[in-house]
Amino acid sequence: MKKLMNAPADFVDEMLDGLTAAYPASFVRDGESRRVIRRAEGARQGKVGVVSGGGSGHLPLFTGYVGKGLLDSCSIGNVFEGPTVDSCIEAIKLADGGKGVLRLYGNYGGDRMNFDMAGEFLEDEIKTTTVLGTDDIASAGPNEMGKRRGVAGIIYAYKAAGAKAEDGASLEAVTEIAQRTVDATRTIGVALNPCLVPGAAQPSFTIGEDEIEMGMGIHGEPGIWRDKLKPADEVADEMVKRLLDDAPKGRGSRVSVLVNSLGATPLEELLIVYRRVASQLSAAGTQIVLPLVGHYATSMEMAGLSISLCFLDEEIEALLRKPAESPFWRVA
Amino acid sequence: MKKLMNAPADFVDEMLDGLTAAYPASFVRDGESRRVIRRAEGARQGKVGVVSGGGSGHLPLFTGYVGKGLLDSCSIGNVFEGPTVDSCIEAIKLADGGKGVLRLYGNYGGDRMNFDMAGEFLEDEIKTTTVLGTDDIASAGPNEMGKRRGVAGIIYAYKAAGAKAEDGASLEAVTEIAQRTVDATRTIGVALNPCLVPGAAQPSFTIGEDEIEMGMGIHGEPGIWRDKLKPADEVADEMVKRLLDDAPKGRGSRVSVLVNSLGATPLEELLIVYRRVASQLSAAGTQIVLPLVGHYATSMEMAGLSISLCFLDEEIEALLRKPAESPFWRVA
Amino acid sequence: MSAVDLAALAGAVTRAKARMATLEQELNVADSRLGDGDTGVMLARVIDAMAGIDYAAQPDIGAALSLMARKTATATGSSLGTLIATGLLTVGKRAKGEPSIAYADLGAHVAAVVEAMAARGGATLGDKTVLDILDALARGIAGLSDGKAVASAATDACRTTLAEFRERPCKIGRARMFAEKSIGMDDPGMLAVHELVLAIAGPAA
Amino acid sequence: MSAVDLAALAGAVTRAKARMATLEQELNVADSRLGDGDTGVMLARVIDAMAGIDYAAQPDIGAALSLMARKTATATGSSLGTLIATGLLTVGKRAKGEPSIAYADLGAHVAAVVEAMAARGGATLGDKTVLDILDALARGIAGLSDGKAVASAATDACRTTLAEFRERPCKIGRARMFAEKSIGMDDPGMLAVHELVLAIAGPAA
Ligand SMILES: Nc1ncnc2c1ncn2[C@@H]1O[C@H](COP(=O)(O)OP(=O)(O)O)[C@@H](O)[C@H]1O
Ligand SMILES: Nc1ncnc2c1ncn2[C@@H]1O[C@H](COP(=O)(O)OP(=O)(O)O)[C@@H](O)[C@H]1O
Ligand SMILES: [Mg+2]
Ligand SMILES: [Mg+2]
Ligand SMILES: [Mg+2]
Ligand SMILES: [Mg+2]
Repeated sequence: MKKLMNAPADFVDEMLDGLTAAYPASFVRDGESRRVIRRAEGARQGKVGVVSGGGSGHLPLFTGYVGKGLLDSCSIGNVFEGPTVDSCIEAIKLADGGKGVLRLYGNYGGDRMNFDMAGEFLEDEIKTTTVLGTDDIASAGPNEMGKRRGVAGIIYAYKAAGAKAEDGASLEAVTEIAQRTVDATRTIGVALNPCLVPGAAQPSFTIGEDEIEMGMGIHGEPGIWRDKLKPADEVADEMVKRLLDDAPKGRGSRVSVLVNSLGATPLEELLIVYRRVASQLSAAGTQIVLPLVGHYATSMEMAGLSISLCFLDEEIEALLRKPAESPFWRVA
Repeated sequence: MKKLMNAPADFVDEMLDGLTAAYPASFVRDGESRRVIRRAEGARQGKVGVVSGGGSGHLPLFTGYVGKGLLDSCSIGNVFEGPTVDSCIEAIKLADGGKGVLRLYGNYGGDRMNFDMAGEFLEDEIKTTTVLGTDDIASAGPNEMGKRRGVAGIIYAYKAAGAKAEDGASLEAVTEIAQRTVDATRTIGVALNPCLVPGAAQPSFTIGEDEIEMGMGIHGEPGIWRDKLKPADEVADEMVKRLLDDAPKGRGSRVSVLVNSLGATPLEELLIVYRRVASQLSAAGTQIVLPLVGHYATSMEMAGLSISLCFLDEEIEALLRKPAESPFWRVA
Repeated sequence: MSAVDLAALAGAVTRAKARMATLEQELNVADSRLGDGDTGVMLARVIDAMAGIDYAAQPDIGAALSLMARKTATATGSSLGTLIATGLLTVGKRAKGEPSIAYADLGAHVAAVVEAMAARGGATLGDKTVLDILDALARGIAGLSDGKAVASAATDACRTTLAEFRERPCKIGRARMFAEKSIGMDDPGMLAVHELVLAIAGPAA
Repeated sequence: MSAVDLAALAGAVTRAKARMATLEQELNVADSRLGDGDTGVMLARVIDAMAGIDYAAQPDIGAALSLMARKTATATGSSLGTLIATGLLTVGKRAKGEPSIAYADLGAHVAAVVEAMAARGGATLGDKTVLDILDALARGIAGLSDGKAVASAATDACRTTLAEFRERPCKIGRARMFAEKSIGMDDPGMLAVHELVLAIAGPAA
């Protein structure tokens, strides 16, 4: 596993320097910790702030979704580690427009503890709420939804909450739609090859030259099964079935689909899988709107992909269609 | 090397089915060969057509740049093979709006022969011109510019020619700006790991676990040197130096930069390299406008990246800034 | 010696840092079986940051521990790192202004750490986390005031608890889905405490 | 037998297809040294397509060759494949309506193929491509009308030319930058012709 990088300890800071150099009109690096990215134009007074954060190594997640109609700011941890409490405090402050701030991030221990502490530090200053991304159906059973990890599907909650906040909604309303969108979203991933945390001696897992692992987490957390590589259609069918079997009660027939590369898996393969997902969903009487195919939430050079379904209600669909503007996700 | 695919022989067709399923508003698959992608809205009467084509395995290149302000249609070959003559004929016909068609594609033997033949077949029907992408400075010396291979930098010519055609310019003027943009563009790549052509028993090249190859082509054509992996800054410095040393005579001080993943190399590494490229260019008195960082021209799961510089004149810069609309490159 | 003073604290950090040379990889391997494989990388970085502190220059043991907490919190936002920061801050506050911590009080301090960590992380005893081994440690050394006795009670408590929990399923965090698969494996956080306590207390025991 | 008829053509394709079982990989390896490593994959596919033709059902040898050209052009747009299609179409047109091609005329047909390929691909003799080996072949068999003589002249010409050009640099295509590095290596297109001529003419020689 080779990386084009300099000193491993500089990986995250140099990546952030590159991000702001490439997109100066979108992103500003801020905070004493230097581990916050916020919108170039700053927080808008009178708007609810939407903040996320998490470990590095998942670009465009999380930082890349700072932008109009999406996030206001984002705290950034080391590769695959939660953001520090200082960076969380700074991200919340930088997102504050006087109407409160929603903390919207993936359900991981470190992230949760640090965002919680940040909220406690700021409780006299800024009203905050929390919604956790919990879309990974492979990480806990349906009876323990709240314990599921957050993966690629969180971007639907970014989009819905971001659009709602842009509309001038209250913190309660923004929080409610974020939670509703998380509740309506399901993701499952399949991994083909591991990635290497910069500086680590070995990849976080090993896998045979002809094996895949269903349900593996975005940091290489163990999945549901490991077996020989199968045809793409067979893999896609199983993933769709698992997602539909886990669908929220009383769901409608409209979904958005995200077929997301974990990093090394190329667009050709994503499209081959998307084609099958689309035909399976349509066979199941489900209508796809606003599909997304590409690199939306990665694990550096990990090979594999994830499929997310966001089961739409009228409001979520309308919010997903509203304008959003980041270099990595644009809705016109 | 593992791939999520079905039968290797179906790789390209299933990929194209996925492409049109995911982006029905942008792409239509057409032609008896079924190997043409054209704009959903069809050719515009009275507009010069801009056609490209090439082997599969480079998405978003070439097909993904069909769209308003870019290409009108694209013929698609098997993985890493030129498009067939039939698909080239069909692509040209489908781009024809009565004002002639520019054939704009990479300088590879098979592509050239087939586009040439297609032009000959159609010579009584449609006026065609040819501009070849020849931006890869590692593929031939400056004394043999015309023999260089075409790689990622061709997208600048797509953009300039596409915008010019959209403006209602003549075939001659569109051809001229395409050639001028090619002449102003330089690319060099570095490869870390190979890719596998679907169905092939082995990757097209092998490389040591700690080696990189400078100047390697997008199909694995041999490069300039192979050596131990070096720090990203050192690699970037050499690439920038080679590009600047090869810069067109009388160039201006404004450039657009494209830092492009060959496939598996993640955005984090692209940004680390971009950061260094930007600082080196600025130290060389060059101003970057309209930078691009991401997956623009890949070789499936090949690891590595390429850097392209497009040396701008006033007209090229103005054309790059005009609107363009494809799922993979949008300028508003 | 009947108390942990600044010099003893510095010595403990030095021994922990030396142990990390090989422990880093062992913890990564343990975490990659159950989690994301980074416990060692993170802990090595945290202990490096602690080793950078000039302990002799600190006004008191409480201040030193609070500074260690601060350094930890700046170095990482990982679960274990954040819990360590929480624990250090807890004892730092309890020992504020004191020149040292008497061995006899150590057990109570560790019990307070367990409580603070449980409140912060939401886990409970029995979940197979650092909490369980720290809880056993607190109980094992409670009230002991002799250095050798503390050291041997500490290592005994860690050894027994690690072995006991090895045969139990993980109940929190990333290994949750695989509760049964986790049987027979050490929790990386518990393993870290076990190894570091042995490295620090070993010479004294 | 003094001519190539439909049955002989079918037989030649069958022998070529059999040879591809192992030649495919050999050509890929040769091409990966100088180019993009796909000569074998492509050629195997093309010859497969040719093997799918019902030769006995074709009206004449010219029609059969033109159909082979068409199948090739539909199967690939690669350099070599396109040149093969060009060559087949050239002979197909020249032999239009004929039941067979006399051995005595074969050399002239191959010479016409070389000319057509050079015009299409822009390479010249001496560049170390298929052109050079086909040119030598055309000259070697020119005027010979005996089957055995044709076969042995063909294999001789191919052998000598491959060996001779091995020591020369590539002048076109993807190996251009590495002209000197290509010394000592076989051009994959030449190698393909060499091996297939041996496979087809071998039994006759
Ligand atoms: N909520 C929690 N409560 C108590 N201990 C925890 C908790 N979460 C994690 N741990 C401990 O931390 C260890 C994992 O640490 P580490 O690998 O650094 O964290 P991360 O999960 O952020 O990668 C586990 O083995 C466990 O002992
Ligand atoms: N312009 C040309 N003229 C003559 N022969 C050529 C030309 N281009 C390629 N060839 C032949 O084709 C071979 C390469 O074929 P192949 O690998 O199928 O093509 P590609 O370069 O499209 O991958 C070369 O070894 C050479 O003999
Ligand atoms: Mg972690
Ligand atoms: Mg090729
Ligand atoms: Mg971990
Ligand atoms: Mg080739």
